[in-house]
Amino acid sequence: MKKSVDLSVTVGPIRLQNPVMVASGTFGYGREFADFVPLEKLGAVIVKGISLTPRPGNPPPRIVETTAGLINSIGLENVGVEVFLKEKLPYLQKRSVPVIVNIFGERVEEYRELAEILDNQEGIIALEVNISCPNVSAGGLHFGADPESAAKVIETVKENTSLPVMVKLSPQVTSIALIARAVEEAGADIISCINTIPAMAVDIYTRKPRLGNVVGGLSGPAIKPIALRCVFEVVRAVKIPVVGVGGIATPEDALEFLLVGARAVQVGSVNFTNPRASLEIIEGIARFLSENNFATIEEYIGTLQLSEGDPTIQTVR
Amino acid sequence: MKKSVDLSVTVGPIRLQNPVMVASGTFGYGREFADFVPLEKLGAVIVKGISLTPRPGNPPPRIVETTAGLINSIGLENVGVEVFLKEKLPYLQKRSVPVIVNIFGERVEEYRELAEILDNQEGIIALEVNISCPNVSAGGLHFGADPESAAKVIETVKENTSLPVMVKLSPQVTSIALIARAVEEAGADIISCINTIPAMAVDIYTRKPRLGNVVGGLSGPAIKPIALRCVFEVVRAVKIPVVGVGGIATPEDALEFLLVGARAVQVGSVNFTNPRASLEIIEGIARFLSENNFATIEEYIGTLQLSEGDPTIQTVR
Amino acid sequence: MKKHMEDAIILENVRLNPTTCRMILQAPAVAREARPGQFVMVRVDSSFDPFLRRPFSFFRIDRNEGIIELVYRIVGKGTKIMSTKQKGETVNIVGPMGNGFRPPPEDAASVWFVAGGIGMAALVACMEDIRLRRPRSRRVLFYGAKTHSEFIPKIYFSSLCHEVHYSTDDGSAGFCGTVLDCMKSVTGANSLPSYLYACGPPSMLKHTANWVIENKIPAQFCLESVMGCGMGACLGCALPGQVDYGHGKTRFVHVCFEGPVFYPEQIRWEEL
Amino acid sequence: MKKHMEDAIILENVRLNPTTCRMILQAPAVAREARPGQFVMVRVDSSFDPFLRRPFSFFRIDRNEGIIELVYRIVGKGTKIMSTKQKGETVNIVGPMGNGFRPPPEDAASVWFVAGGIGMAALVACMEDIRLRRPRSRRVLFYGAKTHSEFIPKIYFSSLCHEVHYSTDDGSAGFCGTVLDCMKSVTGANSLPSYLYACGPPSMLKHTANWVIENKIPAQFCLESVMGCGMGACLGCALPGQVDYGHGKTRFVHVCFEGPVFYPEQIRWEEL
Ligand SMILES: Cc1cc2nc3c(=O)[nH]c(=O)nc-3n(C[C@H](O)[C@H](O)[C@H](O)COP(=O)(O)OP(=O)(O)OC[C@H]3O[C@@H](n4cnc5c(N)ncnc54)[C@H](O)[C@@H]3O)c2cc1C
Ligand SMILES: Cc1cc2nc3c(=O)[nH]c(=O)nc-3n(C[C@H](O)[C@H](O)[C@H](O)COP(=O)(O)OP(=O)(O)OC[C@H]3O[C@@H](n4cnc5c(N)ncnc54)[C@H](O)[C@@H]3O)c2cc1C
Ligand SMILES: Cc1cc2nc3c(=O)[nH]c(=O)nc-3n(C[C@H](O)[C@H](O)[C@H](O)COP(=O)(O)O)c2cc1C
Ligand SMILES: Cc1cc2nc3c(=O)[nH]c(=O)nc-3n(C[C@H](O)[C@H](O)[C@H](O)COP(=O)(O)O)c2cc1C
Ligand code: FES
Ligand code: FES
Repeated sequence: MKKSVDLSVTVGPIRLQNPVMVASGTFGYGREFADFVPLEKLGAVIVKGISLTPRPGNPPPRIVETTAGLINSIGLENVGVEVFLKEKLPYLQKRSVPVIVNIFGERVEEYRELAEILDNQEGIIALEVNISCPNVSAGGLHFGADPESAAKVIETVKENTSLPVMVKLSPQVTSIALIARAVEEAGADIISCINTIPAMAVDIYTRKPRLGNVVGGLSGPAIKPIALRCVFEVVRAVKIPVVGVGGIATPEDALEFLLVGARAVQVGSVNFTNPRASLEIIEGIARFLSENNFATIEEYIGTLQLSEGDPTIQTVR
Repeated sequence: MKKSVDLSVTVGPIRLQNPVMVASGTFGYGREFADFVPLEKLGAVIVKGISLTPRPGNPPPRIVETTAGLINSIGLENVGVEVFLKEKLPYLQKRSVPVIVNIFGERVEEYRELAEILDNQEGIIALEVNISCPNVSAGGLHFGADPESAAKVIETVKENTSLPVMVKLSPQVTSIALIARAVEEAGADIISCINTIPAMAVDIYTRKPRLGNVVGGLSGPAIKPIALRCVFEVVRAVKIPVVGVGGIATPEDALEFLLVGARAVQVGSVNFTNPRASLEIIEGIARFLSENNFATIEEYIGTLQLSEGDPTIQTVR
Repeated sequence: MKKHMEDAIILENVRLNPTTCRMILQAPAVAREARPGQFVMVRVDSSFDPFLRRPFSFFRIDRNEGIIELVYRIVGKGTKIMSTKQKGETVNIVGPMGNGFRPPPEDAASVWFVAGGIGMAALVACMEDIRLRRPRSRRVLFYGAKTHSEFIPKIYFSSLCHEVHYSTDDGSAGFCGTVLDCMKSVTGANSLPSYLYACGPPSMLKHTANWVIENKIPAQFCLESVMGCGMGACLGCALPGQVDYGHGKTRFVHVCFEGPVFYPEQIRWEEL
Repeated sequence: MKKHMEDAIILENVRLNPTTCRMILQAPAVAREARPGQFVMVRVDSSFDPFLRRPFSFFRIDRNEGIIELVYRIVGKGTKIMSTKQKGETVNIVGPMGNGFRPPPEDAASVWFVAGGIGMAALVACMEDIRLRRPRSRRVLFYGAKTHSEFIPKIYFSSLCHEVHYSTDDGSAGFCGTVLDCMKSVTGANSLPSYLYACGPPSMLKHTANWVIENKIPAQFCLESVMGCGMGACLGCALPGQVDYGHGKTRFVHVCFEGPVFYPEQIRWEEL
């Protein structure tokens, strides 16, 4: 291996030692992976989505494997923000791991309270706002499906925290660029995409859905090409930095997202398949850049070459 | 094997000897597969998308493999309707294969002309209207992304043909149910879904897109869980019959779509992996139904059991 | 107890019956920490189809030799691939996961083991452990299966217990009926065990649980559920649990980190 | 010419050099119809990762014995899996696909074969065919590679041609430089061939095409492109072609059913 590469990146207002985070809901509260990954080596740990009060989650089965992926309908089970601060955060603080807290609510009000409570907590470097969960007041659509609702949530969160705000977008919209612009205008500091894609599985023998909740979210290598296209579209639609997530399983995958312009990535479902994946991805990125004579990762990010005649983003076939 | 099962289905105004069609663009004009599949055994052959005038298609590379799938950006290369009628259709007519012609245009006017020209041609049992291709006049969005444009196309086609009209929907919309209802109201006889999902792949070494057109459409087993969810949503949103397509590779996959309520299925990309797949799926469905004591396929279609408390379609994380 | 990921070398991978295999693995790191009732997550292949690891209980553990054994039934894609692996190849495993069986009280005179089908895999390790820890206990095995060909050979467990009662649903061997019916039939109400361990399919566990609760027999049950991570990160392995959740709501238990061994009172069996 | 799908039995699968393997297949249905220059689509595995078949040229065809041979370089996921297959296993193949090499005119006195790297696989079959059909032709092989270790052993082709000229980019064997430079260097302008066959990487073919067009040497080129179906159904294998398309537009040629063997005039080389 040639000389070492500077992997540090700035992602809007935050600075990371490397661009590899672990995705919300796939890495627990960090501690679960401590036997496999020296947590302090990660760019950041994004913890399981936190709500104002504890949530029991959806009825089982909650997971079903699909070809090169899985569908989950955990239903955002979590300990609630209080227990999180008391029982989960201290461990990460002690290990000096940069923490990003993934938050969600069913009403705008809940996002406001969460933002307030999480402000000024040691070790938390940003909030990731999940706007892809059911919004009861808007009739079953999520905040993330509608530019105005999305903007409303982000404005509220921004007004109530001094932390950088990263907004996590759903791919299940007609134009992700539109939503991205809306949350940018509402004050988002960073955009992360994508969340899981609504999906379903059924059992032809029992003739029942394979998930207690019927519908769940698809993740894993199967969705990578969709995630990459979303990131490409969002990068070109907004000025704020974008964090890529969806199906990243290898260093090469991560590099693809960086190439199209993501300033960092999140490693999700593959943590289940290979609990050391996040670490291997960091090492693999460094090796690739070194072997290809890049001194810093910045030299690589966003350098995708589009030729003269290349169409701008258009949906074909 | 027990006694034989009646596989015939009615799909709105058309009647098929079995519910297995082959998907547009994955089976050429039928003849290409004649060495592998006795064409007359298929429910129907849907031919490659036809436009008013020949189209050269997109620059290569046009295909890139992804985990459990592929992205294509063929760019709707086709011989044009005139050559189709003169050189391609006669073979299928001679073989007595029920033909469904997939049509698309860049302007509503083109759909109108195509509908007129294809009316009253022997052997054609329906038109499949692809509304997921770029619509130049609406600024890069497709007809399929907007309920009003979609309805406009369908109304026009309906006014100009006596053939049953099947409309093929794109999954890349905020609510596929909404579009489905719009085309139903516009007079569509059948809905087929899904078309490919916009996706992308890049080469981290050359730092270029892996498709000449940059963006393409994802298909194959990877997308099956998304397609199944779309079909489930559309079945519950409309009264006209739905044809399921997306990632079907085995008899079990096809049965899943039938179970959630699709009245027929289309076998697509797997034709490349296994040119006999469509035939094996027909045989496998018959075997499954026979072994599980169904006398007709009608007894199986749409019998998914949702329990009391099951949520209606909601998008969960 | 630290978890490890290691490329385990396959020392043997053979059929025990038409649908069941036994895999012997050189896996020193995992073996060192393993306890009966715990399990490993096996990556059956380096491809992403299948994508998730598969959980398997320890069938035998040899700490000194650094060897673990799995006994698995071929039921789908993953186990089919596992069954084609050859001696000398490696499989990547993560473990040990979950919590093992706890030993019965010192004075437990009679301990019953109730195995349904492939549930036997976890119980063999349990029996072996209790033979060592409670050598004076009288160990009785009830071993049920759909049909006789599903049983694993006697040699793997006959030395671990004093008595074996077979049962099959189709009557092809032993008692004809469920393992619970078998238990009820061979014993009067006055000879109930002092402790009971059970592992098997959900419906069998459910009926057995109702029976032990009714008869106030202390017991431990080894449960299964679909697993994402196997290590407490995904919350995918939830089952309906009796534990109180805030405002009087019952909540879910998580098989991988709160189980897979549970006391019967922890589970809402009626919802399983 | 009918296409067949068959489970071909692997009779041998061995390394020819560190990155190249030779696979001998019992495939009677395909062998019966196969012609040099055509190819088969190989399903490397029954899983859906990888999803698509991989195209490989016929390296040798034995119609009588029902045997075909492939020579393939390990470059990625699919070929890696192929290289691990054992004698006795089967691989599912579809073929023959595409159009083979056409023989040169009866009076072709000297025929040149220009192989770049693994492009040699298709040319060996071509040379063998032309030795039979045009026994009086003088056959000269130009065989270029990046480095000497990429060459397949001489035994596979030395009897098929009268002369072999090696070249390597790094000068580790034969002429130091491209195969085209090698051709130019060993021959004066007055000893141009009567016919030329070429197969290799795009840049090599491009330069060779320009040279043969310039020198008016009749030739055939075997091209590659990414393939979806290999049988004319997906239109995925397009390359820029010279054929007129309606209103004066050039269009695309399709490697799988219009090729893979093309005359150099059919391709828009500058856009390749
Ligand atoms: C803690 C634990 C310990 C286990 N120990 C053993 C053991 O020692 N020996 C053994 O043979 N099996 C054991 N199992 C079950 C084993 O994990 C599954 O049989 C295996 O994962 C199936 O993989 P597959 O790819 O072959 O089947 P798939 O193709 O994934 O599925 C085939 C069928 O099995 C069902 N299935 C899949 N995964 C599970 C699961 N995790 N639990 C229950 N059903 C499932 C599916 O619903 C489907 O009907 C254990 C499970 C758990 C949770
Ligand atoms: C008509 C035809 C005949 C061929 N004959 C032979 C042969 O006889 N021997 C041989 O070794 N190879 C041959 N090839 C090339 C061979 O098909 C590819 O090397 C193989 O598909 C790579 O598969 P993989 O999964 O190992 O690589 P992948 O993991 O799919 O890709 C690895 C690298 O190879 C490139 N690649 C993948 N597929 C192709 C392709 N179809 N054409 C060109 N580059 C590709 C990718 O872009 C990537 O850079 C032929 C190709 C064609 C089109
Ligand atoms: C089991 C599971 C739980 C998840 N929980 C959350 C969550 O709580 N909040 C959130 O924003 N995303 C959640 N996600 C989505 C992931 O963070 C990620 O966006 C998605 O899985 C796509 O990435 P991947 O393909 O790498 O997994 C979850 C995903 C999985 C698989
Ligand atoms: C190479 C290719 C070409 C296609 N061409 C068309 C087309 O011309 N018209 C159309 O409506 N759909 C087209 N499709 C989409 C398929 O008909 C189908 O909707 C999609 O591939 C999903 O199904 P699958 O996953 O089974 O392939 C094409 C798909 C592929 C892979
Ligand atoms: S399997 Fe992931 S938490 Fe139990
Ligand atoms: S590879 Fe499908 S048409 Fe050529």
